Amino acid sequence: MKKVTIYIMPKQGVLDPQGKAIQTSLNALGFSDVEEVQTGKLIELVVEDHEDIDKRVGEMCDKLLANPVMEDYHYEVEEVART
Amino acid sequence: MKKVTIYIMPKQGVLDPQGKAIQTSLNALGFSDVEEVQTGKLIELVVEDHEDIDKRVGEMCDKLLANPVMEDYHYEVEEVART
Amino acid sequence: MKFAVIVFPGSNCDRDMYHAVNKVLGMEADLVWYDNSNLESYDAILLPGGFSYGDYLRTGAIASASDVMQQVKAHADAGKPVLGVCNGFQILLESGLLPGAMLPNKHLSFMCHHEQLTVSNHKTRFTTNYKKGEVIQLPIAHGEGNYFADDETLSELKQNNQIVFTYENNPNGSAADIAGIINNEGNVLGMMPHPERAVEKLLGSDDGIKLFQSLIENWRDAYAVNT
Amino acid sequence: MQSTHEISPEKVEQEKLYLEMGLSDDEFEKVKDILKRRPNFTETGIFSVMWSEHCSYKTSKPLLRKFPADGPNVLQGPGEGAGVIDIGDGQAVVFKVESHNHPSAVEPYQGAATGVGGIIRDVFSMGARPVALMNSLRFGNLTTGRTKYLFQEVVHGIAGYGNCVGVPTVGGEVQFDDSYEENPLVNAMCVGLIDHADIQKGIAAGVGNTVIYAGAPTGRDGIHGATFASEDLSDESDEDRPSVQVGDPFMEKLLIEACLEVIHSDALVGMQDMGAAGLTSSASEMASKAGTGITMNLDLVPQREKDMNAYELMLSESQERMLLVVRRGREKEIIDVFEKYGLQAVAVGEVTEEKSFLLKQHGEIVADIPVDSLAEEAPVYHMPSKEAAYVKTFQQMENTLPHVEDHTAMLKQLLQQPTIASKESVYDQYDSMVQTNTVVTPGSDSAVIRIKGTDKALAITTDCNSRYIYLDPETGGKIAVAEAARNIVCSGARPLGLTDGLNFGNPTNPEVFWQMEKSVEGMSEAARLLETPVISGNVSLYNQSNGNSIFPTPVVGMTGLIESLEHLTPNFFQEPEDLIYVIGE
Ligand SMILES: Nc1ncnc2c1ncn2[C@@H]1O[C@H](COP(=O)(O)OP(=O)(O)O)[C@@H](O)[C@H]1O
Repeated sequence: MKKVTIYIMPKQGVLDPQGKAIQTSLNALGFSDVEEVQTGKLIELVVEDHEDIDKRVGEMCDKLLANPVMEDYHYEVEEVART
Repeated sequence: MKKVTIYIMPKQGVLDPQGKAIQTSLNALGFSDVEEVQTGKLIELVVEDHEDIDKRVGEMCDKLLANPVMEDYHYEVEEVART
Repeated sequence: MKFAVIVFPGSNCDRDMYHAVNKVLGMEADLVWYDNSNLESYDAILLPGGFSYGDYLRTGAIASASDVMQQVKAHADAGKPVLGVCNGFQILLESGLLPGAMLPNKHLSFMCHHEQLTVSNHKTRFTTNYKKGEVIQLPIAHGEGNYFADDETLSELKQNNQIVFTYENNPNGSAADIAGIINNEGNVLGMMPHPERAVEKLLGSDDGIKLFQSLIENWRDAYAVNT
Repeated sequence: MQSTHEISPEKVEQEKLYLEMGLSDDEFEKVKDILKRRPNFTETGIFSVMWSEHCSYKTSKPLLRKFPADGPNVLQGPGEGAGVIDIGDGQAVVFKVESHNHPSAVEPYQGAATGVGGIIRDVFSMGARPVALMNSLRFGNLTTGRTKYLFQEVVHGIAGYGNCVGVPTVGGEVQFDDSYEENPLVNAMCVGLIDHADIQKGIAAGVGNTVIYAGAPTGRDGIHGATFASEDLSDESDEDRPSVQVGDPFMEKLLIEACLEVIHSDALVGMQDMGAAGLTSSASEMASKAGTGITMNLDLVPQREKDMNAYELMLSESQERMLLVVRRGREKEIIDVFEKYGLQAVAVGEVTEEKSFLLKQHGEIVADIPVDSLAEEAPVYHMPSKEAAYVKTFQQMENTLPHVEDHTAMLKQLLQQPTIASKESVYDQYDSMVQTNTVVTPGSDSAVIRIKGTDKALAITTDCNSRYIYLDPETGGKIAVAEAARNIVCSGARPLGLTDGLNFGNPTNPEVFWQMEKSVEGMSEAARLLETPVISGNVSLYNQSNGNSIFPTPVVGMTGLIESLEHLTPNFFQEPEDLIYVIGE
């Protein structure tokens, strides 16, 4: 089995209202040195082992998990024991 | 300057309806070997350098960024050049 | 004219859309469950609002990946009309039938109230019954209606007159105050405000009725000789 | 969660583990009398949730009997998921209020969201389509970060759930007062519409019929939630936190559609939602009401997590689950409907003649309890009652009239009070228009929704001025009912009936019990006079921390019928130069 971790972040130049709101709250809570906040998504998959796992994960991201208009992604694959 | 990346995932046993919906959809799209999906949040901060940066990030997570009732988090800190 | 209202798991304005088209406008219409649909016999497809698949992942994303959207694409490619409202608009964006993407409202909260809109293009088949630049009032009800597109796409939209509705007082941060856009071919319209909620004066506004009437009359002119 | 396989009945008794679960020494003795043996761990858990205030109303039952529950139009009074009142033309209105106070104090978003989910299930489990939601909220004053957070997240949670399931939230109330600082109140009301022919009951009738579990799989959510909901909220509740349950409004929306489809099948015998105490309360109540027994094989219950034991399965509060009783041999028809909506539905048991609650797991009997001892025969307590001391003090105070110099300034100051100020920032977050029936949206005395296909409409309101009730519970109770009725009448409707949400402190405190008793008496008298029967309700006690109780807060939710849309009366001025009348004393 493989565990795939996918990191999805807004593209450069795309507004991130949530990041903005978090920054404002952190600043208000006294963390005034926080200068920039960006929020994204983390998706963890457990999949069968597969020769071309990289290609398949890329497909999953392009078809569903990330929206190319506003998001970039990258991912990591690691071995996990079958539970 | 430091860049902090915070990874937030639902606690063990907490329902993740989003993960379930994504899994069903991936399976329907032909990725039938996807056995488990969990979704979480990714937050990137840029902060001033600080001696006790670890402590401060821990505080930010506990006070605002993560919900201790339902979420676990960990984070990484790396050096970045001031832009 | 026969309408299909596509019902996805989690759609919740499907009955409202059906009520507007069938009961108020008197058109033939079916609620079509996404999974057993054959859309060939329909003249127009309506993608209603709601929270398809709980809005999980991204609004409209999971619905856009379902099989029925292939049929909706084929229908659109054949030049037949498609209207997506609210979540339906989000699905059209996610499936690439319309350009751009939807972000959370700038203040992050869901909002529900009436908004003033300008009809910026009254020459589409959905808007001929409105006057040029007419200001109308339609309800909005969404948490992610903050329309985003890159500059190039935005200038194309403007150049081709694809921006059909704009907000008078932009409530959600949408680029160029966009409330609704149409594809370049002029047969696929997506909009965040709810025309189907504004077809009876009793509920506060009937400004949405002209949209459906435009669609019906233009279809009659083009396809039906005698009705 | 500690593994419970090994905990023996002896240990439960010797180490008094039942106390932690919420059973008193006396109650444990009573359990032993009933079973004629020691209960095992699972059985002890089952008794403890069923005999908790939340499920058994053990201290409030004697008071609830005072409410007038009958009327010529009442089709279903208290006792089922929700009450039902006839509105003519073969239609009826179904409604109930429910509290989710303690869960909302611990995790405000999910606590409020699952509160909305629960009350919606109560309504559609009767066979009704949910057509409107209301909510009645109380918080401390908006001066601390925590209160602001609670307020914001509760509202987000209500919006997040209600908007997604597609039931319009058409109104409510918010009050801010220091007494709610530690104990915010989150009460939600749902109103449904039904044709008489579709009215369902939560009964397990017909020996041999099949028990079907439908909806979300069971996880370890909210284990002990039902007893937790009846405990004094102290700092320790932080440790109960992992028991918080998460709502899935998407699944609920599918459940609504599936359940409203199966009610048209004569294969369906009964249906109930799994509320607090989940599988335990739904199954045992359905059997007890039908005068039957029930047996279930827990191995068949859909499970989200591995290695769940019987105790966990029976006490889990996982959301979005329903229990159905279906005619034997007709299971497939019902299961197919759920599967169309992508929902799991599984036969897990059978209705039995012997009136016992019999559970098996891994081939062994894990619980065997006389079913009536859990529901109808749960203990009832008559608590001592004593007039609250503060009342005397207040009554001895002299009447004073406030002296106002600058009326404009005073008016402005009043309008700035959060309790009085516009609640637009709250209700703007609610989809108040979905279903296209909302004629009067939030911001008016009552919300009004029209009934499609008729000329009729329903008016809905929630009211409770807890300050009045604190000062004089009996008069305050009358005022709450009268205010609700006035709001209904103002919109052009005739009041039909009411539902109540009784939120109080610790009932073992005689002064708190007195507040309950007197306000119920006041409400009952007003309800009788105004001919608005009390057809459903909810009780939330132990709303206190560090010895301080909330203001007594018996929320009144009322509906009324507008017989013709012509009678609709707006509550704002229509034309310049119209005359203004003041009516009343
Ligand atoms: N929690 C809430 N949810 C929805 N609507 C609300 C809520 N609180 C208040 N409202 C709406 O705001 C309006 C004013 O409420 P409130 O200040 O309590 O006034 P009133 O005393 O007239 O009931 C009412 O129409 C009510 O329905």
